[in-house]
Amino acid sequence: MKVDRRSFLGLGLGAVAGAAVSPAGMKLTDDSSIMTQNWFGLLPVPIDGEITFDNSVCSLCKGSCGITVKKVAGRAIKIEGQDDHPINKGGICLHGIAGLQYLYDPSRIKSPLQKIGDRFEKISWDDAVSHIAEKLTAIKDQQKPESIACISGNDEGSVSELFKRFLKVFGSNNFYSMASMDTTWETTASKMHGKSNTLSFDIENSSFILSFGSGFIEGWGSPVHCFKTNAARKKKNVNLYQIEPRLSNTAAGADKWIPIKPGTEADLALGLCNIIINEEIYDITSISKSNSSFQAFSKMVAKDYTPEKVAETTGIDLALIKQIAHKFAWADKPIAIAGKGRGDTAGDTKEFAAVHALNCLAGNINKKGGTWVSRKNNYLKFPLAKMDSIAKNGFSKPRYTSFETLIDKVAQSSDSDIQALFVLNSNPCYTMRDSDKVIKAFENIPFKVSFSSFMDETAKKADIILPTHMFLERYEDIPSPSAGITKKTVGLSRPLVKPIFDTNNAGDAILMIAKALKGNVAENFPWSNYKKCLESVTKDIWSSLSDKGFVVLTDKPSYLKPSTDFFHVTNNLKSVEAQGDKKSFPLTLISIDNVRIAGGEIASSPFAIKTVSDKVIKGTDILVELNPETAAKARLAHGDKAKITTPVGSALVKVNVFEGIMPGLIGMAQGLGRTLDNKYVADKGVNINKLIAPVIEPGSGQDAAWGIAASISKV
Amino acid sequence: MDSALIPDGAKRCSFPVFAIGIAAVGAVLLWGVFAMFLIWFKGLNQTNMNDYYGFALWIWADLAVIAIGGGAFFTGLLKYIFGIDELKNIINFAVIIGFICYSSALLILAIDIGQPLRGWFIFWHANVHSMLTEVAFCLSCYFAVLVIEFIPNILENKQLIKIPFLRHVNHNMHGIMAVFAATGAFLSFFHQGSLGGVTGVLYGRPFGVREGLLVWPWTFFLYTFSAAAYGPTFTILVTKAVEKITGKKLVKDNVIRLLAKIAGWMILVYIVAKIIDTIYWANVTAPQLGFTLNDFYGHGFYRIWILYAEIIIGGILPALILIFKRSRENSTLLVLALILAVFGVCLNRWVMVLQVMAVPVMSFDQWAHYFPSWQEIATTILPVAYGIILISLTYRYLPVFPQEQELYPETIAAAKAEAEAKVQEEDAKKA
Amino acid sequence: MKQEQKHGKTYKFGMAIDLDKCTGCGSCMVACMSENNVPFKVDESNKKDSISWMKVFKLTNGKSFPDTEICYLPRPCMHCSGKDSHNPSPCVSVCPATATDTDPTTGIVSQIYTRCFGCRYCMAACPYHARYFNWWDPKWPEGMEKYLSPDVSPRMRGVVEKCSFCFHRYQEAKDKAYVEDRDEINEEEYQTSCTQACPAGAITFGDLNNPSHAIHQLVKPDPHHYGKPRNPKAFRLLERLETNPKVYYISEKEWVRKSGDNYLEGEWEKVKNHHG
Amino acid sequence: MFPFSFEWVWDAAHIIFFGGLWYALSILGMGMTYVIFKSLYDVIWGKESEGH
Repeated sequence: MKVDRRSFLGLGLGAVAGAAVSPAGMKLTDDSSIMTQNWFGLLPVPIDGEITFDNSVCSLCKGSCGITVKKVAGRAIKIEGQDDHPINKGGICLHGIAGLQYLYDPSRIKSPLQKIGDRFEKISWDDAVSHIAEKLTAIKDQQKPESIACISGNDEGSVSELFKRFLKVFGSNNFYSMASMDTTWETTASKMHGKSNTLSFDIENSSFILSFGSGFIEGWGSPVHCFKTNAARKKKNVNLYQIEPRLSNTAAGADKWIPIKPGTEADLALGLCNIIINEEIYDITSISKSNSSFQAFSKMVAKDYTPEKVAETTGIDLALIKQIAHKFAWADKPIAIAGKGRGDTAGDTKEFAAVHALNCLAGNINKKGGTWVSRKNNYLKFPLAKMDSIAKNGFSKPRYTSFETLIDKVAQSSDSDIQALFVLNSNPCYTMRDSDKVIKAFENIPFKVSFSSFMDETAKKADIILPTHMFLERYEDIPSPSAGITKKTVGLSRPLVKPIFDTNNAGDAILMIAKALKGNVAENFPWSNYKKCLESVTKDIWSSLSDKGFVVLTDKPSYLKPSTDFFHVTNNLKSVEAQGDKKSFPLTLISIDNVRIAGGEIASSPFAIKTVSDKVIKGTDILVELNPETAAKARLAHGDKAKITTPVGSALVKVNVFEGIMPGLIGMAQGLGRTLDNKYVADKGVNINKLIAPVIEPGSGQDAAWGIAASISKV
Repeated sequence: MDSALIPDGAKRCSFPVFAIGIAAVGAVLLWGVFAMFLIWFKGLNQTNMNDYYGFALWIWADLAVIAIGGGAFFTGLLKYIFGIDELKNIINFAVIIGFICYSSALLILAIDIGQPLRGWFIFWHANVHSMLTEVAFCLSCYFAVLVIEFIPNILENKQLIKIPFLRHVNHNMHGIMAVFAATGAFLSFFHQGSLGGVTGVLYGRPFGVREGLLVWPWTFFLYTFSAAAYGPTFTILVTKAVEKITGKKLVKDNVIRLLAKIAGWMILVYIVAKIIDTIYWANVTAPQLGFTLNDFYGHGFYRIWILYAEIIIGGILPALILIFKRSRENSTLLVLALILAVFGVCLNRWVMVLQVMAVPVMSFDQWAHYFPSWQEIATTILPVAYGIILISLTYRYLPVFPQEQELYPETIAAAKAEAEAKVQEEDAKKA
Repeated sequence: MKQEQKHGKTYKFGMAIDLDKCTGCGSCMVACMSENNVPFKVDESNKKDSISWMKVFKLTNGKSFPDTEICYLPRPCMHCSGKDSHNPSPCVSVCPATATDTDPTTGIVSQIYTRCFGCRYCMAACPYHARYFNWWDPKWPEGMEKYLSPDVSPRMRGVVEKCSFCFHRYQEAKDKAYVEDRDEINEEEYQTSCTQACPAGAITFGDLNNPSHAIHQLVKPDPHHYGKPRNPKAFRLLERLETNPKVYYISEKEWVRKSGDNYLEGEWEKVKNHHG
Repeated sequence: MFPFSFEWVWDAAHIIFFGGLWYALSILGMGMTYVIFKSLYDVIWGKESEGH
């Protein structure tokens, strides 16, 4: 067929017309519609499946909240608060909800590691354990079993007990736990009420709360329990007075915020005692005038803590001081609490004693809504440890008063008394003050074993890392913290998902090491695995623990009314002061516990970091709070870059001008400046612990620093 | 080299000079194209837009080019509907400028949306209550009109007009052009208006919101009117620029002055309406919502000067220059007025897009500031380069300006003589 | 489909947040992120491109030390009812592709991610900044995509997303009611993730049409004025714009209530007791 | 969107809006079709024109 121009045009037009009416267009439209709506490969498509809910306990902090984990086809997809749990009653904090970001974090330590030179290399569990056993055997062979030590995040619970037992039967008394306000409360309770080990606060039932800087709704005590208590308090019209130099969230939520010069809290408490004693508005049923310690105490406060004097020291208006004293004394069930911020560190002994003196004057000891003094409830029943002669000898050697003093000593010389260190549930190279010194001390310890899930600041310094399961992968008994909560419970952490990586329970790890050591040590660990051990040592409560997931050990105050000894307070205690020369460091750096930033051994999750204000983190910079007056003096404006210098270090920061902080102070968030491999969390801001020097109290040996003298200048 | 394509009798620069010029502008174009692909492949994170600035430089560019491209519809309306015949001498160019502006606007929109491949959803799943749907509908239809209006001009190319079919198409299109022009004017009216409606209906944004008539906020009418008023000023400005560059007079002064006069009066009427709108908005609309003028103009770049600049410098001043015969006929003042007018309408669009985003609405919210990324700037300059190239090509190869030959009889005579000589030569050869 | 809707019950879900109870702890934000597969990136400190369906603002009373006060204000999507039938919520009325719409049976403002083509007009329309654009491809670190919930589809780059009042939870509750042959879902069966997580119990969620629901008793919505609260301590953000949100705030503090809207000088004094 | 699309609603807004769209498109379409067929006719049946 000859195609001339005419037929060509005709054909062309026909084709156009045909295409226009054919269904091809519609079909293509439809297809491209679907195509643009499903970008295969670019977006993850979550697999659906059977939905299940399992209960467990969160152990990201000491709060021990009950959690319910929603799973789909075996994957954990959401963590929620467990509704019927006695501690958190369905509530949950942001760190707990973000728990799965820890569990599935690809930057977790995936297998045991051994440090060779400057690098970590993968090894098997067997090799790691036998390597550790070899080292320990050598130490024991030198007859120096006391030169091994262990630092743990807590000293309760079966895993800590297993480590303690290991050290004991090996021959070392050097088991330490990281100090917190609980430690100071325990000291206070023992000193003022005789042999008793815990002190807890029934804030839930109090009718007036006087808080000396406690971040009551910022992670203090058992955080979610406190949140719940706070909400209930508002409903019941129970007042909260918050005494602290900065408008924290707690201060903002309180009925009254009383700014105070930092470090003078003890003075205020004693000044209040003065008024209460002077006006005889203390509880006469529990305080006997004839008590000699009370007489001494009365004399001391009358002499040294007159309201006028206290008003001057603390910077609080005299009338207000009187008002607080009356409000406290006249309240039906008042309670005074201390422990700055989250209470993650040990407190000032004098301050705690003075605050507790208020509780004693109010006569609220072992009453509903008051302060409960009681023995530690030990629910664990371990068989008696059998020690050989080397162990007995080693165990009887003197121990350091605290881990801080140990570090202090070790940092001074490379020829240290400590040959090996186990690090469990803690991150001292990050959380301890003057962390550069801590890191130096770690370098002086020849052999360190870390039981960590993450390559944190301390794990990085270890020679061997035995990676542990995350809390959703393991069994463990989780006792509730002592100070914040009166309802003493123990919860059961359960393995809800299969271990993601080649990790183990820390309990199993220590059992493996014990077995590898053979002999006497191995004999003391007869259990085939940690779960068996847990079952046997909790046998009294195991059935209800495994059934319900928690057991309430105490929920009533002891009937016992312990006597009160005020000599502890009159005993010439000194308040902890900010270190540093005021001339070169005219300002004071204080740490801010921000509920959205995890401050302890575990770093924040990506989600938690995401919630942090741009007035705290901006890019990789940390912003510090300055009162406009302080900022103006230093010629700094909001957003300016500045350098903070303290006697122990310096850091580059940015400025956040905030009206709610007392002039003369620099407020810096705790918990930043992490150096993990997790890019979502690490390298943001600075670790405030690098800037603060520890102040070790002579009596307790614990670091009770709350700040440090500092200066700030524009960069 | 390309003389076979150049209109008879027109004098154009040599091809190498032309090629170098195009290459220089082409480099800028390529830079823009590179940025465009960067955005398409990597996504809008290449821009400095954010959740506060969802609309930014591009939407401003879009609104601005459409406003200044309004010369096409308004000149067409005047010529085809109102029968002002002199304007036939500039209509071709007005259409080309309109075509450039609208094709640029569509291109920018295709870069601006987060899922460009789903762009057609606006037609397929249209929400008929959205101003943006109206914009899309009218914009694409009107672009079709511009293509139709542009085709006859292309067909007038020396080589194309030789093809009988195309010659007939050209002829027949001219025959019914008034229908297309009328459709175009109708579509333009609505899409210019609906662009104005885009911010006017944002009742959550007290800076942008306006009361209005039925479903249309006052900005709807203000935008239509301002495009009609300011569009021709851009057409004249570009004509002037082309004349300056080519060193030739292309459109007779009476045509220019007529269009300038119309634009002047239009701008005056518009600016009066705009002042009334501003006064009403500042004293009635905004206070009802709890805002004073100070709340809107009082931070960083956005201060009250911007309002004065828009109304006085970009409105009253050019209007006055264009209205009065003496100033209008002074070529320096005329160009100044044209520049101010274009600046004025562009500033208006800027304020109506970017300042709306900058002003905090919640009492505890903050002013938001933004500066475009280089990718945004490059893609915004891209249409400018593209426009220059298209104008160069059309000027070189198409008889865009009918009066060009009239204005230069001597060049025509020379060309004719040359052609005749050629014919004679050929005849001589044949013989 | 349309027939089914006719038979179903019509709800008007809303939320009331007690600002005096809110401690600014951030649980609601993270509860929302983990419930709704919200992505995260390395630097989230530029809050103008950080996706957080629930965002907690920090308000101050503007006074200097020591009279400073702060208040946290959690801001989900307001699920505006809109001005009138021609002007539904600011965002719904402008979306050119009907990618966002008001669900007639629940009053919830939806967002269809696969429909959205990313013009961001809705974001320009929303004075609350409740809408977020996916400037980046959502990327989860290797292995972390295991925690993604199949109830909520992850969003692709180039589309807008926002709080949905956990609409999938409503569907779940509705399915359950259907299986159990009930017409209505119970108050406790449908609660958003943030409501459930809030440890302070500051959030109340429920049906504004149902007088037996806690939220109704709390805010006492006025049906004749688009649900304007009749409780004098309750207020809505930007009430004067007539967006008519279904999210209410409650505070005893006057300065906090005043922060909820914009007032000319002296205006607040006149309206504070029966505001605006 | 066509009247048979699932999202179509028979209300004034849709009718006016899409009516306008399809009306404008059909004017343009019909106009161009007319021009093309007229030109074809002119070419085939030899009506010569002077262009314009």
